[in-house]
Amino acid sequence: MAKLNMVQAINLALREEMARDDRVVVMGEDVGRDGGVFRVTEGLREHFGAERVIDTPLSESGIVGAATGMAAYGLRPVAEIQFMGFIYSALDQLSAHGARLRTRSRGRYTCPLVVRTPYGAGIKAPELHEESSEAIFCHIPGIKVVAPSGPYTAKGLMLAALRDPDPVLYLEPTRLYRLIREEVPEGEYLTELGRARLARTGDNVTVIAWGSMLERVLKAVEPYSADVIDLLTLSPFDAETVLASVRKTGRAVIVHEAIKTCGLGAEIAATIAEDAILHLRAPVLRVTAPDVPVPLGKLIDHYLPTAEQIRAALDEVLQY
Amino acid sequence: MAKLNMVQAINLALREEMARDDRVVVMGEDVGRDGGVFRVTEGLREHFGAERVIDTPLSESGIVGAATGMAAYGLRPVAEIQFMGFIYSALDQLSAHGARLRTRSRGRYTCPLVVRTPYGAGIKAPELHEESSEAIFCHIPGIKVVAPSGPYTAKGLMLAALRDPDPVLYLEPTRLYRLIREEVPEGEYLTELGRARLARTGDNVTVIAWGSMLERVLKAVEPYSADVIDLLTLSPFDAETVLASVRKTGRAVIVHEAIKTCGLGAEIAATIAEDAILHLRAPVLRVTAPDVPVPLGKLIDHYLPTAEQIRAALDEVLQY
Amino acid sequence: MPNEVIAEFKVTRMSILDENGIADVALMPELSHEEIRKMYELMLLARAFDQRALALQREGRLGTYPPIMGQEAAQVGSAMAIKPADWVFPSFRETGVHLSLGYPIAQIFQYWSGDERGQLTPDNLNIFPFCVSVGTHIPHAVGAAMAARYRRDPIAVVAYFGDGATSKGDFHEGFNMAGVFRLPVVFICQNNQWAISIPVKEQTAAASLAQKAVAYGFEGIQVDGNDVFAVYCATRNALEKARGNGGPTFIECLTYRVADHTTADDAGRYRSSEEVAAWRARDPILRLERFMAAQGFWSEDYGREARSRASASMDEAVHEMEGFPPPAAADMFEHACASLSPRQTRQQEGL
Amino acid sequence: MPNEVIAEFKVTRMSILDENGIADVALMPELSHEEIRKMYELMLLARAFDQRALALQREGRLGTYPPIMGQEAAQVGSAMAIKPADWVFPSFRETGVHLSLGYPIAQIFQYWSGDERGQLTPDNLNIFPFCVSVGTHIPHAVGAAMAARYRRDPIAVVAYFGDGATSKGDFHEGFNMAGVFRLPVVFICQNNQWAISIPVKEQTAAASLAQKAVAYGFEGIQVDGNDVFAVYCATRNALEKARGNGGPTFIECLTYRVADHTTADDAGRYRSSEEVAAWRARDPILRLERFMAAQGFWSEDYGREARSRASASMDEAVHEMEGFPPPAAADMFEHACASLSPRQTRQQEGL
Ligand SMILES: Cc1ncc(C[n+]2csc(CCOP(=O)(O)OP(=O)(O)O)c2C)c(N)n1
Ligand SMILES: Cc1ncc(C[n+]2csc(CCOP(=O)(O)OP(=O)(O)O)c2C)c(N)n1
Ligand SMILES: [Mg+2]
Ligand SMILES: [Mg+2]
Repeated sequence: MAKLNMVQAINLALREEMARDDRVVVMGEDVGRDGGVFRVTEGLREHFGAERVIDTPLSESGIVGAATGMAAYGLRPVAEIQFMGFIYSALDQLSAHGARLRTRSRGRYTCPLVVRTPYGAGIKAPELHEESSEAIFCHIPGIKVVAPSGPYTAKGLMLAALRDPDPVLYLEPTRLYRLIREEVPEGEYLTELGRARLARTGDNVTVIAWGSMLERVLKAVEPYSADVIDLLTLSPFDAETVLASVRKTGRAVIVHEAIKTCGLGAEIAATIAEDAILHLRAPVLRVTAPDVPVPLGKLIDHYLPTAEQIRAALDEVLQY
Repeated sequence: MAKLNMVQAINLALREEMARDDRVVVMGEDVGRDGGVFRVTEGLREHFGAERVIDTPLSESGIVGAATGMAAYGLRPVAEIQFMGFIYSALDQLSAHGARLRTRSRGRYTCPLVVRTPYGAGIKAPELHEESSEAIFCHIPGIKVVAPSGPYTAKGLMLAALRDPDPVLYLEPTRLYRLIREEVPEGEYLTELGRARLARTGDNVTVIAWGSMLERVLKAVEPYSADVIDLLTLSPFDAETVLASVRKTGRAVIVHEAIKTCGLGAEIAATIAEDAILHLRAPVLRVTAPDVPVPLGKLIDHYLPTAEQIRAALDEVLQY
Repeated sequence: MPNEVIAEFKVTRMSILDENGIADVALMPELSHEEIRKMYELMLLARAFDQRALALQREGRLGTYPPIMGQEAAQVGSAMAIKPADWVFPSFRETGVHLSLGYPIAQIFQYWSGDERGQLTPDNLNIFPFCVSVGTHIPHAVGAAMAARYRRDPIAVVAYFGDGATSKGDFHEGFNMAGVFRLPVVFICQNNQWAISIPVKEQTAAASLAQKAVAYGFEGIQVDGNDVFAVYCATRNALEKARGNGGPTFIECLTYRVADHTTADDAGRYRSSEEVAAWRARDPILRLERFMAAQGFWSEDYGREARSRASASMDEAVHEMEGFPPPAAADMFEHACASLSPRQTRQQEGL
Repeated sequence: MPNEVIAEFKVTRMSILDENGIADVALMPELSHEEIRKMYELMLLARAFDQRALALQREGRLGTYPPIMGQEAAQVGSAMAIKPADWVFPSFRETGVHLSLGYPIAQIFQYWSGDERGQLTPDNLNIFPFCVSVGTHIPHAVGAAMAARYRRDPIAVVAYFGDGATSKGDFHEGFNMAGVFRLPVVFICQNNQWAISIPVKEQTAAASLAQKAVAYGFEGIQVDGNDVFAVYCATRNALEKARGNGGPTFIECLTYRVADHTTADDAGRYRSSEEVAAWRARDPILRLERFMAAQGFWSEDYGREARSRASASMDEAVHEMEGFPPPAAADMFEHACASLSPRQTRQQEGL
């Protein structure tokens, strides 16, 4: 079994699924000849041809809109938005159309579409290249949102997303693209959508994270006895696993790299406050980016939650 | 002092401010000759001329983008998006530009822009005419979001929004447009942004609502001894007022007409779980729309939170 | 090296049937009397639907409705050229297209009564849901055309929209992709002169909408949209071109929205009654009647009969529509997604 | 009534200085030797910036940087026609424009080093922040032009962008509004043939980008973008027209991105070295040198001297840039909004 990084793992998932299912086509800016600016689609055009690996004009809304039409027609498009900071102009297509096509057509048309996009901070790239606005998409019924935390889950989630009958937003943490190598088996394995993963178990506190924050959390919590939940699917998120852990530990800390206000951490904390309050011994803390626009490279390390901030939150809840 | 409905109150605010400040211009689809599809801008074109009350092409992104340029140049544009369901294609302009212009230009350029949009359900209009996606905008640092709950606050909030140096999204609950009449004074009064209003006081439970839900909440809570908080500014929301009340009552119920997951209710509940947990005697409940796309007219009454659902939540938290 | 001309473009207008009902025989498409009668009767059916819908709305039996009056030729003429296997992406003002393609009348009423179930397109048709969000369905048509090409399906795709839609970013992004990939898609714009209160002159500075195709490297043509034959011809030609790998075409149908924008609108606020009257005189149905009468296959009797058949269809459809049981609350969840999350399941159970 | 031609359009290309440095005297703008020298030196300055930026990036002293090499004529030629009171909306690849307008060199380096403070435009200039999100600044330019018109300010607005930007919805919505309101705005597209790996032929099926203006009812013109005189003339004419209430103009500058898209790109993956070599031979600086030499006001010595002055400016600017103290963490909050919320204040204090 090969040790792959996340770029390779996603590439492998796409490659295998394209070989298996000729409905799968890849499209977006620079996904073809260039193999994607992060090389996630490298080699696919050579292998599957320009008809299945489609370089498109610079049109984020058009890409998602056309992919929606393709999906409705019966294909399974994988549309890339080059960076999450450019997805906002496609929000209308995702929210008013992709997410609702099944409802609006009473099930006659569906939208089995995967929208891939690199997201998150820490690569010191220009403005809008380090966004983490997953909460916006988690507020749209009809779309699933997933974020792998390593190569293994990246492949499994991609395969699951590609098989899902509804639109899935697949977020690729750029900071992890080449940071972690893991054993990634060839062939089919699906990381079930809607299920979180217990990345580490402990007794005193539950830490919930996803995407690139998981790696940071795992380092930060080493001296603690903590359940660490790797959310994997951000919407619909696995409330059951979160609640079971919190009922056990009595304490919860949520870590995300998005800004605090109305981030996904709010939903998780609110769910705990609604369904596990009697088990709580401490405030539910969120360790997040501050409520400011993502800064450029020189300040990005101050923006992202740090291991110290995570530990400070753990220490605080453990006081109770 | 005249009794006005909300349409008239907003119209009055615009009229007064346009007379006072020639930087204020109104723009959007059908805002001029037609006076807006809800007549909110009625008579303004006749009074202030076509140069200040600008009928635009059908271009939501272009409207907000152009308004951003106007604001940067020194005007104070009020841009209308005809219904909130059509604002998604302007999200990129709001989020990547309007909200960040101050940051990106290091304060050299600012964006004193008001984006008005009718929002919310209950008028049995076609698809996308009854959206309530305020949480998306509350997750964007650099934008303020407000929602009046009646004619009086509608005028005060509009004046405050028009004076604010940063972008403000001003949400107009369509269901209330002509439902409530209140005394609305002529002349200047500002409803301070960032401050909630105690619409009713009580001892046992805190109910938080805004926009069109406030009216419903006030009816529902009549038999209870409840603090009812009218949020007014949704972002940044008045956590201090919410927390003070919850510390007093020990119970909180949040009511909104948006879907539950990642709605603004989540942020409020999370804030309570973070900062007032030791005072809580009961789970923090949310009474919201279900996690499905807004249905058409025949089902809308089942979608919107009802007085019965609100009472059921109150009864539940009061058991503790 | 003075300024060198690197490209030249012409925009043309096609018309066949003039306002007096006289057709240019050289351009006249080969249509049997029966086919022309079918066009005529579909136009009457569309008009009857409109009238009935307005009446029902006034009585509170229907929600907001966008009438098509004046646009029957543009809708019926184009739809008659569409084959059953083709895919159609309508906006919200294409009742005439739906009726021509055989969409169940009762379901159209049902949709405008606020019941999503009206959107369930019968299996034998490939019509996308009504699209209220102006212009945003254009990329879907483009994507379907890409998929059809990929599948080697010998079909074409048609997208309908209004003059207002031409200002939307999605119009541009969709058109541009259609050009780049030379897709089998036909874009039909009903330029009915108004987007609610915005006249087309304030929608764009372009002298015609057809010329917008120049920007995308494919053909644009203007047709007299009240001339059912010209619309039919232009659409048929464009569809044949599309099926034959000739790429996209943009057809601008010059027509007029004779009624209010919707039942919630009052067009008197923004346009003159003279303008409306002038266009009423160019009524597409009247024009076709004159043609048929001159050709000897229209009579007062036939007209009356055809109208009353249309009206009877409406009686029947309204009856059917009003017999539909109201949707259950749980129906909101029915098609929200393929399988509900635990939270959604609880929400559905809690209704 | 055969198909009637309702409109005709021509797209022209302007060029003055050919590849051998020979100018068409009839078209040659009135420019003094001093002014031409200034153009030349600014082009050298831009090239020097590029080279320095690439070197710094390789050494890890600068972040991702988008070189402009090959586009100096398009940038300097157009910027020389801009007046200080005009407003300029750049994309991210207009170093030559910034330099020509007198933007502090150290700040441009600072910006690309990942320090937002590089964006603070000096008070005497009206340059909007670099816009990385392709094409989305076009509506801002349109809005500024609306505001300038409203204020009766006798200025014009210029927006710069690339060929890729022409596919964005915001390009369309902005252009259309500019046409409708006949605004004092000049749109300058540097068609450098590539949008990262997408060649312009795959960006649009239109034979020229200039013809896209037909869709908006205003003039579009193509110029040889490596011909500094043609670019200057076209821009000056368009700006004068704009200031004189003649409405918008779209200028397509045909040029080439000789280097990689950015320092993070490898253009060798998607284009041939022959293509690049052919365009290198059309170098805009070389062309101007030839002209100046033939006219007798360029010499090897002067060229060397000018280059070394440009290089010295870079030394100085880099030194200045590297002397800037790093931003403090709290700086993130500095311009987030006019006044911080209580939560933001706590967050800032907690840093
Ligand atoms: C994206 C969007 N913006 C605004 C609206 C509100 N609205 C509904 S129809 C309409 C005008 C549409 O004009 P046009 O495209 O010419 O179609 P017509 O109504 O004339 O058939 C507007 C502004 C909408 N439905 N969608
Ligand atoms: C809206 C948006 N989509 C995608 C990108 C990623 N991206 C950066 S530059 C670029 C190509 C731009 O091409 P062009 O407009 O021709 O400008 P050039 O780079 O050639 O100067 C792309 C796709 C972006 N910055 N913004
Ligand atoms: Mg119209
Ligand atoms: Mg380019």
